[in-house]
Amino acid sequence: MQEKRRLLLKSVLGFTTVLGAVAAMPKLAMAKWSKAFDIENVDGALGELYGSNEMAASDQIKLKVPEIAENGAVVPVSVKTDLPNVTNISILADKNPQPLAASFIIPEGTAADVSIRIRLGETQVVSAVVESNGKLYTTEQEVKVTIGGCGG
Amino acid sequence: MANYKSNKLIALLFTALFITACSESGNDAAVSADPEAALKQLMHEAKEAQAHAHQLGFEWSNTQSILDEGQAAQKAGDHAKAHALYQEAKHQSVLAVEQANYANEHWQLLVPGK
Amino acid sequence: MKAITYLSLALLGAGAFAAPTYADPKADNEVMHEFFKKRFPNVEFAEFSNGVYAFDENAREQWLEIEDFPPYEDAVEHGQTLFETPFANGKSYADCFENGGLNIRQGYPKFDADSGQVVTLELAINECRTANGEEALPYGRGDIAAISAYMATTSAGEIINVVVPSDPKALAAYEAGKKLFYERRGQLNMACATCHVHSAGGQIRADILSPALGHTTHFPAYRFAVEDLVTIQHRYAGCNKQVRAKPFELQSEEYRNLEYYHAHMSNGLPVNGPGSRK
Amino acid sequence: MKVKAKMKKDMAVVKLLAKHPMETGLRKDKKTDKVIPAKYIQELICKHGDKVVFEANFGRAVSKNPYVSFSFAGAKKGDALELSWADNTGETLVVDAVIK
Repeated sequence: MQEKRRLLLKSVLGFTTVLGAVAAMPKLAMAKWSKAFDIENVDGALGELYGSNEMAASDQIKLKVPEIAENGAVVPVSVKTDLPNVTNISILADKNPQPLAASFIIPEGTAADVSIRIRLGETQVVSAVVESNGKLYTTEQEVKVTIGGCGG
Repeated sequence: MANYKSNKLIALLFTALFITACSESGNDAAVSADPEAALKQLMHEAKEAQAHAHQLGFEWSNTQSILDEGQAAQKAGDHAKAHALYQEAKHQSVLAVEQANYANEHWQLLVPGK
Repeated sequence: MKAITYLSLALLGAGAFAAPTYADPKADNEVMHEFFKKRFPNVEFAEFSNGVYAFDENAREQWLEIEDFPPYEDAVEHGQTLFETPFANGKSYADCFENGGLNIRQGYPKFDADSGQVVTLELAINECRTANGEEALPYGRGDIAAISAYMATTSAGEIINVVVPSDPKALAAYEAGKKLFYERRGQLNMACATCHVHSAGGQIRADILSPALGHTTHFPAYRFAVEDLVTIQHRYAGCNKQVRAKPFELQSEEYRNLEYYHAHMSNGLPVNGPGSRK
Repeated sequence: MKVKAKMKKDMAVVKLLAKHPMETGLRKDKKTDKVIPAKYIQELICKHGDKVVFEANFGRAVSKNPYVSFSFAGAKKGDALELSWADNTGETLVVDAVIK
């Protein structure tokens, strides 16, 4: 996690840096299905998708995932945010073979509030990345995936 | 709640192991005399025990695959392996029959009381 | 009192029975329900229909989210289509069942006095087919589970009332099912009751064990492990394999009797099938 | 694809379940031991009239029979929606739905 997130700027100080760094318009506006879904690490996928992987942690993103997945094949994930002018929401799972699970394009008038069900192969960190006013914000939570047993 | 059975269970397992140990030594002697015939006999015994367990509704789910493996080994000429597998299959079925007898007499022990 | 009545009936009824049966299904349920109420003091009785989701908050939340748009909706619709499509002879399932097959799930399995056998809903569906010149469907999953699931939805919320009549054969079937439920079998030497009575609410590897009370209310169930709707007997076979016991045939007398006992135990609980489960 | 769309205050809430295997291309067939080729939805689009109100791009980690929910403003009861998906093999599906 540590090294994958080396570009993740968590402080307010970092936040100002991000403003400058992501000034360039993200590629996404024109993108259809992105090659980012094939990339096998978080940084690379974000770079491919947004043209940048510099993000600020935000407590204004509500990422709803279970602490312990009842079933790794079907894990409900919801992302909701009050950040302004949201244009894109992505969901990543850092230890899946390809971390980028889904990416939603949010046009004006559509709520920054989406739900989906994803697969998690093992215990890992699920993160939501929100593009707001052209900048990237993120929040994350670990989801425990237990394998084995009999189905209860 | 669960302890009342463990002693009996252990006794059951030991009995079964003892039976197996005895029959094993018997078969070993036979192996040296006429390996083919002894193997055939052991397979026959294993299948009979399996049929008995099955008839009681207590066959174990992996017995058949152990027998199949044994037959494959026999076909490939690996008599030692075939012998071990037949022995294992027979052993399982002997335990399964014991289990059936035990269940028949003592199943009510698991019924919650008032 | 009742026990004595049953006993004398059993004795009267049969030279065929070597040993008299002592079953008193009603008393069994009183004991069983008390057992589970004591074990799960915070679970409302009707909530037992929801299995582990009655007491595992974390799992319940995810489950409710899934149930909000459940993965089995398609299958239930498919079941309805099958149910409503007439057979080649012009008749349909509705002709085989009381009340046109609707709102009857809560009474199954039933004891059929003529054959002296327990009739599960899936067996009745296939008997209806063969009586009308159609081929029987394979048991366990697929169309039979879809039809059964659709029929269950027409009984949603109805209170389960499986009847064991005072017929020695019915009592014998019930008793045989009960025995099967408590017999330890397989390489792991476990009975149904080992996990789902005495360890209910406990953990087996990564899973929380569901109480036997309420098991049958939500079947056929959509199992994520199978990614399909399955009947309760498909689950029995799965459980048997998990303790490394060779399963009985689906709809064998053994499993029908087991289902009879198992379903009767949930008398008083609401039907809520199909439900999604691990 | 099953779609449930209904008005909740001034937002149209859309929930959908697409019937799709979402094969990752990483799974082996247990019987043949051969890799099952990848087949998964890549794009899912919802249009309200001519306007695209939602677009989702999926990777292989989206569950079998994908479920998505979202909501948007500017619609009313009785409006038509057009939902479509396209998968990596070029297969597509378009369905219509009405907001309730």
